[in-house]
Amino acid sequence: MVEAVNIVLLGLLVITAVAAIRLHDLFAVVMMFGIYSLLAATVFVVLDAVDVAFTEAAVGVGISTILMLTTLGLVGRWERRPVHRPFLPLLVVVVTGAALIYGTLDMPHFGDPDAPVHQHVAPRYLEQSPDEIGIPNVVTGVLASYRGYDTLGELTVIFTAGVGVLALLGIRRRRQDEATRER
Amino acid sequence: MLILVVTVLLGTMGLALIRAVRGPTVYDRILAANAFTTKTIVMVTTFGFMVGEPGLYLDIALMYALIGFIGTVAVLKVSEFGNLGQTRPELPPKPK
Amino acid sequence: MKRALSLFLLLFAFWLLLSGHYDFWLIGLGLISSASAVFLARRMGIVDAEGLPLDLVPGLLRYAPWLFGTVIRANFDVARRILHPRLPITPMVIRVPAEQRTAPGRVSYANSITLTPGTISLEVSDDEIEVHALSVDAAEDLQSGEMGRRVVALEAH
Amino acid sequence: MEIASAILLLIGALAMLVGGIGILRMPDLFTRLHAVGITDTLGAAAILLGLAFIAGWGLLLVKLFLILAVLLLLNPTASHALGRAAVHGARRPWLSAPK
Repeated sequence: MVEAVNIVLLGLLVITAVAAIRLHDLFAVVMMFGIYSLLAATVFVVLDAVDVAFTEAAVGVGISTILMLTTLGLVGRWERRPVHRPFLPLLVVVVTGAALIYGTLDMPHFGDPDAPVHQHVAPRYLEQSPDEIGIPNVVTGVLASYRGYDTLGELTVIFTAGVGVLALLGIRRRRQDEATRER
Repeated sequence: MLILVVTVLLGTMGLALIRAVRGPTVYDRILAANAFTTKTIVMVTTFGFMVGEPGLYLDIALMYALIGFIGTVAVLKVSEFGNLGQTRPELPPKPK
Repeated sequence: MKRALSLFLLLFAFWLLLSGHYDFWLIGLGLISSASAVFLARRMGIVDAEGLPLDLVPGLLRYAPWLFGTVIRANFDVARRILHPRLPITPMVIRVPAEQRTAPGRVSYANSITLTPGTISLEVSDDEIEVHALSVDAAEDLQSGEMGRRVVALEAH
Repeated sequence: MEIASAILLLIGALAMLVGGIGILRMPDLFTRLHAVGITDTLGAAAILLGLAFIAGWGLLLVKLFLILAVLLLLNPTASHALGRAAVHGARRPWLSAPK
């Protein structure tokens, strides 16, 4: 039953993606992306990756929607006609995708308990982290303590990216304020 | 029973998605996305009960409800004012 | 100050509910985050009769069951219209007077109208609400004014 | 208890289905909003109440009611905002001929 739910969700995901590509009203595309994120988050939920689902929902449905909408305020609502035909990029993408799929054939089977990932540090995190750190959620414990410096670095990157995005999105406002003052 | 409910909910998510794909106006798509969010919330909750671990899934459903609403209102604000309020004049300060 | 305190208690109760872990350290963090949320809300000036309509709560206990019954009846009516092969709908836009004195009261009225399938509030002004009704019956139900009277009573408490 | 839960779940599922059909069948945006109203009120409420019967007393029950309360408070607000934005975006509702 869980597999069936997954298949249906993935089917809906494909429909949403195709619809998002075919639409030319970028505003509607943002709506489709909202649905897409929600579906992706639900797929993560069904796969038991609850923390990823939280992140996907918060970032995908919440923040990206708002950022994309603010961008639309800057660039306008309608898609421009592409200048050249996208056959070469399509070829590159298809070849890369095929290579990646070929690469997954060597990976351990999905959910395999003997996979290397589940042999090395994961058991220790699962067994020891409540005693060693005292944070009820294992994922939070790993992110905030065992890999604390990693997380700090990630936060720096995200903060810098956020500053950059805000700087880009803020340009228009200052100009308009000046324009109204001059008028 | 729970399986039936999850199946029906997946089906109606599909119906809402059809409306989102067909449009025709952008408001219809927003409406479809909104209905889709509601159905996803209920589906996730029911799914949690179906696999016998409702606690986790309820938290997620609750967060979907809150975030989906923020998303919808942000979208509507843009569709009405053209942006998220950057270029609107300052409101007068509230009297204390 | 009373509102700030009740907001703090509400937020902290919500935090406890979602946390599910009750040791000293985590509860302390919850207290700190609720307190800072209340502090920020006070600085933004949104802890007032509109941001936290506590005055409506006692009346709500009497209003909610009635609203619930009305909503269920309206649901079955709209469901019948949707499933009917000829789709017997007569959409119309009407205006109903909003006699509520306060903004939270008017918002409750407009939200109750929207919550009832068959009627949707489109525009709320100071003394009127513009409503889109799905059928003549739904419009007449609303124009009988019972819901409006009950929301006025909700405010009076 | 089980029977009550099953009945509520069934009603909720049917309401969701009817709402979904309504979203497809209705002729314009505003009439579709009414169909969404069904899924948001009766559909969600009946299913969540049906689950509440399964959950029994405890934290789960409180959270279920919290989700229900959030849905019932926020969805009409979103519907109203949508209708209002559509009117301001110069979408005139499709009206029936006066009798």
